[in-house]
Amino acid sequence: MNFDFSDDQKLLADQVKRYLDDNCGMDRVRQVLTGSPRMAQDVWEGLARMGLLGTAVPESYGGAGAGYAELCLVAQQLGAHIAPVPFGSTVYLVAEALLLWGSQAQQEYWLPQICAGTVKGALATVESVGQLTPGQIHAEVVNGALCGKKVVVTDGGVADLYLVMAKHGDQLSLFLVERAAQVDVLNVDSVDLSRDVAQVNFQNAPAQLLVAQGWNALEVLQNRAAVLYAFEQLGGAQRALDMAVAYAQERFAFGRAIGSFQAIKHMLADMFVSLKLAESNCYYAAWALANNTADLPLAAATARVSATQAFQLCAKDNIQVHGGMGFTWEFDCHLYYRRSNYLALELGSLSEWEARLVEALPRVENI
Amino acid sequence: MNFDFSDDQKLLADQVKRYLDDNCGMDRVRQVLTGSPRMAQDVWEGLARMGLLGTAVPESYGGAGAGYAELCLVAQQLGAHIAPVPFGSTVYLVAEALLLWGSQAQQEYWLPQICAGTVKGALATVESVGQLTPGQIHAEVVNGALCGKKVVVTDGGVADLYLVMAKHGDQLSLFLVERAAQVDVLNVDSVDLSRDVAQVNFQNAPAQLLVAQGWNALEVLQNRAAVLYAFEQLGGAQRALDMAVAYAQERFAFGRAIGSFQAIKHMLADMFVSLKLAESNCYYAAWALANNTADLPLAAATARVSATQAFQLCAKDNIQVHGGMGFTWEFDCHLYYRRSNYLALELGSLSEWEARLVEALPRVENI
Amino acid sequence: MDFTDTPAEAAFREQARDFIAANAPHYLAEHLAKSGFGHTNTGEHDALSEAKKWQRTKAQAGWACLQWPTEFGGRGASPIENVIWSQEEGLYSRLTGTFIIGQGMCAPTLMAFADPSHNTRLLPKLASGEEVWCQLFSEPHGGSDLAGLRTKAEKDGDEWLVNGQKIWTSGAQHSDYGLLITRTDATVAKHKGLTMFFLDMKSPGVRIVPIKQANGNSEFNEVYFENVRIPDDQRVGGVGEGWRVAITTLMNERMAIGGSIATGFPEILEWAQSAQLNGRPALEDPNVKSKLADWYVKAAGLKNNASRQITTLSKGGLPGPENSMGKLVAGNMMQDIAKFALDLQGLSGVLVDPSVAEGAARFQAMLLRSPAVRIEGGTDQILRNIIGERVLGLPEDMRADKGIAFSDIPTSAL
Amino acid sequence: MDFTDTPAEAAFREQARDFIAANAPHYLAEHLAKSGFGHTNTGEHDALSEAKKWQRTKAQAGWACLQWPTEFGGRGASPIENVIWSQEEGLYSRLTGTFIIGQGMCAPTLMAFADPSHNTRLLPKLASGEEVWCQLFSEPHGGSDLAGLRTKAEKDGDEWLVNGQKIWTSGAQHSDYGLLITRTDATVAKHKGLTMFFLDMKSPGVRIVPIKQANGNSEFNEVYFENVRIPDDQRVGGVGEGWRVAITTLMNERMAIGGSIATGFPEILEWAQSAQLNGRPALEDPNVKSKLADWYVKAAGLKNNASRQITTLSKGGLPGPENSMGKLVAGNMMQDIAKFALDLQGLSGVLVDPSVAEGAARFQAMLLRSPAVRIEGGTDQILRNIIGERVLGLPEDMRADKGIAFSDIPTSAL
Repeated sequence: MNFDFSDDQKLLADQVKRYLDDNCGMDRVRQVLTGSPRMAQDVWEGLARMGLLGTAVPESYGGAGAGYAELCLVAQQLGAHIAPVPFGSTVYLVAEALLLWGSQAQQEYWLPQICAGTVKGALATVESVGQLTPGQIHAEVVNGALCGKKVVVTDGGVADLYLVMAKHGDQLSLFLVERAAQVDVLNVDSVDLSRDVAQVNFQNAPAQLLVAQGWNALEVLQNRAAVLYAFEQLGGAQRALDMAVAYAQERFAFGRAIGSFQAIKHMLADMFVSLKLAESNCYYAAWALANNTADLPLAAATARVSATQAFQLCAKDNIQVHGGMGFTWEFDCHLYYRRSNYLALELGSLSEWEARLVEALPRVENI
Repeated sequence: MNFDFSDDQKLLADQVKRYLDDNCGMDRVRQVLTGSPRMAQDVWEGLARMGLLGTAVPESYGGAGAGYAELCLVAQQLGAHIAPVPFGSTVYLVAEALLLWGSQAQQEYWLPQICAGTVKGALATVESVGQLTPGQIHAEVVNGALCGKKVVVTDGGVADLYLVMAKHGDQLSLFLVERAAQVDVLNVDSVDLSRDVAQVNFQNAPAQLLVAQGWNALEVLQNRAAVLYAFEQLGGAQRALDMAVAYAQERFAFGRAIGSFQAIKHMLADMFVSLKLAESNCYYAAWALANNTADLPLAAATARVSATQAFQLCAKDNIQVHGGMGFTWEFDCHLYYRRSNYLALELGSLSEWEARLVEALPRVENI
Repeated sequence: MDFTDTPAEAAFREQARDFIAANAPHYLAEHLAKSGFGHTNTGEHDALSEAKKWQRTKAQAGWACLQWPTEFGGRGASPIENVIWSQEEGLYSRLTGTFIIGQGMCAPTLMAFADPSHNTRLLPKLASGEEVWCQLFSEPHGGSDLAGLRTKAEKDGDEWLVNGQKIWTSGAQHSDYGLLITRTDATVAKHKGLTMFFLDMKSPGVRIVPIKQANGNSEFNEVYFENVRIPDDQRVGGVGEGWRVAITTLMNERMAIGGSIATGFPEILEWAQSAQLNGRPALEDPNVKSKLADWYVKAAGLKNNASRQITTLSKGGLPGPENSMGKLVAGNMMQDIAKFALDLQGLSGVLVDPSVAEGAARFQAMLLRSPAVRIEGGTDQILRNIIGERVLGLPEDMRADKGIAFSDIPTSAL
Repeated sequence: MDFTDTPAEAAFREQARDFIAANAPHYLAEHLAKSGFGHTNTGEHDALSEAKKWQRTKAQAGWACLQWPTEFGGRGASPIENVIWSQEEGLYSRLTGTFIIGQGMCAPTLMAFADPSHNTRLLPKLASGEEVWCQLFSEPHGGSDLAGLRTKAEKDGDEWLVNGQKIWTSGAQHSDYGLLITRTDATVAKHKGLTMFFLDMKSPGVRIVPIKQANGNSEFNEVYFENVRIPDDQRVGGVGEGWRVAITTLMNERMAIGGSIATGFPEILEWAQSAQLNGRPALEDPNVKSKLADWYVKAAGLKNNASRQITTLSKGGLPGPENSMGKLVAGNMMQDIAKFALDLQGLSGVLVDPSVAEGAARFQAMLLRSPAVRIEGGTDQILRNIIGERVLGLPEDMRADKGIAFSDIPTSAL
């Protein structure tokens, strides 16, 4: 038994951290807050050069052939830096889907391009307001052509390859759709301005079937991606807590550091507790993901729920600790607050994941 | 418009307070904590002598002929003193039911005895665990004889007259049942040791019909009683807060009064806020009750929900402020904690009242 | 206890209703109804000039600042009459935001402390909306420690020379006057060296810079003072009495925002009454029920508490520090409501563009604006201190800034 | 990262499992399974003698205090082996409550500070359960301010004369020895005048009085000292070093209770998996789901965090102050769980007699016992202070008791 990452894995995390510290600081993030598309192409290319886009992709497809524990640590650093790149969409979702269900031809065609950073991906499922349900999907593929409008596609404005949920005969399936003339993309603003979001309208776009049992496949994919996004949330939460602690130490009011007041100190303690619980749940989930254990659905939902709670709490109360300055555009607090609220909805909302968690709970005798 | 009690009403409250301070202090309450029945007969008789049992009963039936606003203030004082008397069961429930639905004969026979303190009442509805539903009731009256077992009857061990929910033909009705040989009473311990609780088994007990549409009647009765119990909760919450504030002022640790630490101070501030919101909601509900307004169901549920929240919070954190001493039998904190948890379930649980509140909410245009 | 009108109150209500029916800008009604949190919607019409117009209309007929004496442009009405007016004004009261600081906070301070000759000149124009006021209290180095302010005023003959910076000044850009607190003596204890003035916002040396907020909007400003001259007769209260004057302003601030503070409840109720969740009406979901009930009892508690305050006022009492609880409750509630609403919207909840987002993105606007509610005008932490110390009588925290000259108070760990 | 056993670990687990299968008191299993919070159920058997018997059985075969050196009666095992043992001991570990304070808190302190000759004599009997220890730290005037203790020890030749009172002493009535902290000098600063001893609980002048708790039980005692004599060689650490010694004990206390602390989660899950709500399985209710999920992630987080601590320990690290969070999370959670369970039981939830109440009144027992969890061994407030200051490195609060003699520290407002 060993409940920690290895020294090699920590070394990788440190390399990623140093790269992002140097190339994706808050100044770089702020450059993408307005305009479209909202991403840092240079950072993306840097990540590709470091081989990070293919962290968990086999070497035969141009990947690094490392594992999911490593990918979790990369995610944590991206989250800490709120890196404005389509990493999750491309790596956790599209590359993962290809690895899980792609034909050999599909894998050989797409994965090397993804690892090289020349193809970006996006998942397109949502068509209306509310929890995603099978009945919500009206997009349909007939004779290899997709018609339908997806109203919120994360990284939809920068994607070259869409992973689309659509009706196909009498079931829902997942399709691969290349960006083309039949794909109409309209960027929209979201709560997280460091993230590219688009409405994507498919009008007879050529679509390749990836997996027929699309709804079940989506759940499998979401369980895996939830762990990786949870590490992004963890990284963001830690950074928000660090910012708040630093400010509480240096800001004086009433002749004392504000962190010496219990009201502030105890708020920070509660943020720490929330983060630490999430972190430990994420560690377990990283192992479950890397080893594809039978309890991955529960481990993933647990990591997801607690990481969402932790990031939302830390980002929100980081503003509170900063007081008025925390509510200025100039301070970085809002960037984390915005990201925390985007990630909370990214793969389905907290209440959906709570329900998934409870469904995955074993009988009490086995806990 | 005038959102306060009148001076006369406040005078009455003050008289009740002084009587209870003198005759129903914590020493008196503690005398009833063990043994059975759990009530202070002397206090009961004192309340009768002061005419308080008939506060809202017309003078023609031996009451004081005052109103419900007055009765609310009496309830608040009883709650503050956690008086061990069957006041709510007798006055808010049985006397009210007689006033609402009793035949003239029933009213003339019972109400004077209730006002005089010679007849105590109890409501008997619950037969199993969980929310009370029509399907839960198996007790049945056939040919004027009641059979069935009620498993939690507040003040059931001291009652002379039971108000019983039972099947009657194809509907549920409320019946009056006198204590008699066919009524088997077994005292049981509850979380609130200052309160008499019993299981009551009716075996062919003579039952008089009070109201045929029993389920609807019970809801009406509960809405009215909820306001009165909310005032008891308010009184208890205020006393718990007062105890905590006094202790925080006088107890020193680390060379300072503990109330000077923000951790304690802010906990007390949150208790105050909860109490103040409840108090204002109760004031409105008192008026709605006294005037039988159309929005009484909403006003009652609002008072009930917020008073339950306030008493549970204040009683719980009163222990926390007292630290270890708050968890001793010797200190009075637990008496309020126990009462707060009993009252939270007395007329149905918080979640039931939350649901009732939401059902009573008007369309948003009318708020 | 009586939550209904007396005959005199009913008559007054009738009068108010008639005036509004005859004079209110009904063409704005549908826009005003769509106002979001922190935003008054007047459609294609200019918000400021519409606000001034409605205020002037009211003032001319004696329906502005009802409780003020008539010589100051008011009506000499009772607190209850004022409430009745507010109830009747309804939607149109959303136009009055521009005037709240001047009428609700500055004016009571002037009435209590300023020279009567100023008051007869200034207050009627404040009542009629002709002139707008702002409040220049907060500073970058102050924050919750309001009395830690550093803007300096030095006596120079019959004038004072002001240098320094204020922050979070709402409406500075369209204000005619400002109520300004300064430090006139840094060698005495923190609260003792302060002095209050009012100044013409067009004075030379006043520079106004809008602050871009975390939510992208700009409701507030920084205001810089460089050798700004203020005549001594614009002093409000004595030299060194500024803190006592400021307390009056702040008490009135809590009163002005106390009862009518936005909570987000009507919005989430409307949503719940119309939305579907898992294929059934959202209102049937036990989780939704539980949260709605909890939020409703808080919103109702604040409303009912405000009613009780009015009775206290009409009996000659003063607004107590317990009004601090309004914002404490509402700020947290609004943040929770916004988060819950987004949760129920799923991934679509991320959209903030009113033209494509559900409900014109009002919950998203709340999400991004509500963190400031827990900070502006006193943080949650400061409000709990006030309740703990001034309502419950608990001893104050140990103070590092007590009994020493302002200039000796530590300002950093170094 | 690997949450499964290595081959060596698997072999160790097999060994432990075999021992337990062959030697554990299986006749107690069904009773132990029904143990409630704060109560070990051994049916008709005497709990203390059964506990001692199982402990002796384990000690004889080298399965007691696994991480201790063999000369002290342990096995010299690794932290991970210790975890494996605990997992396998399962239900029967509920018998070991009596020994936790002695083995988990007193023993590490003795190993670090006491005379080796004492240790070789005392520790094996502690390991085997032959002798029981208690911890005499808390005092009525101390509370959260543990170092504010007043029990006085005065040197008298080769002995110390002890007078004073301790409180909240768990197990004093069946303890053979106690670890006692005293004040030996009131003229120096609070933390400097303390000295630690161990004493024979049968010494003349020791009087033990059980405390009746708010829930009606008596788990704790007051212990009075009247001219109790302790030989100087029973001093643990130097004169005036008592605070440093106590810190060691307290760190081990948090470690001992950290990972395995009761949360109430298994109980509420079991309830939810079997109960009906509004005519449908309770698990289908969105409100129940939301609460269960929230509680589960906390319980799982504590468990996973404890696992990480074990890895830290097995790499030679020390238990950090972040273990303070275990009780902070669990205490509040248990209180919430109890309240929610009662809510769902309706009026029947008030019953506390196990013979008539739902689920043998276990949630009612939690309701009445859980307030103490948020207090005992460090209040929520103290734990947040520890996390804030010792984990996050925030500056300490201003102190009224710093740099002055203990006897000069204010103890009341007068």
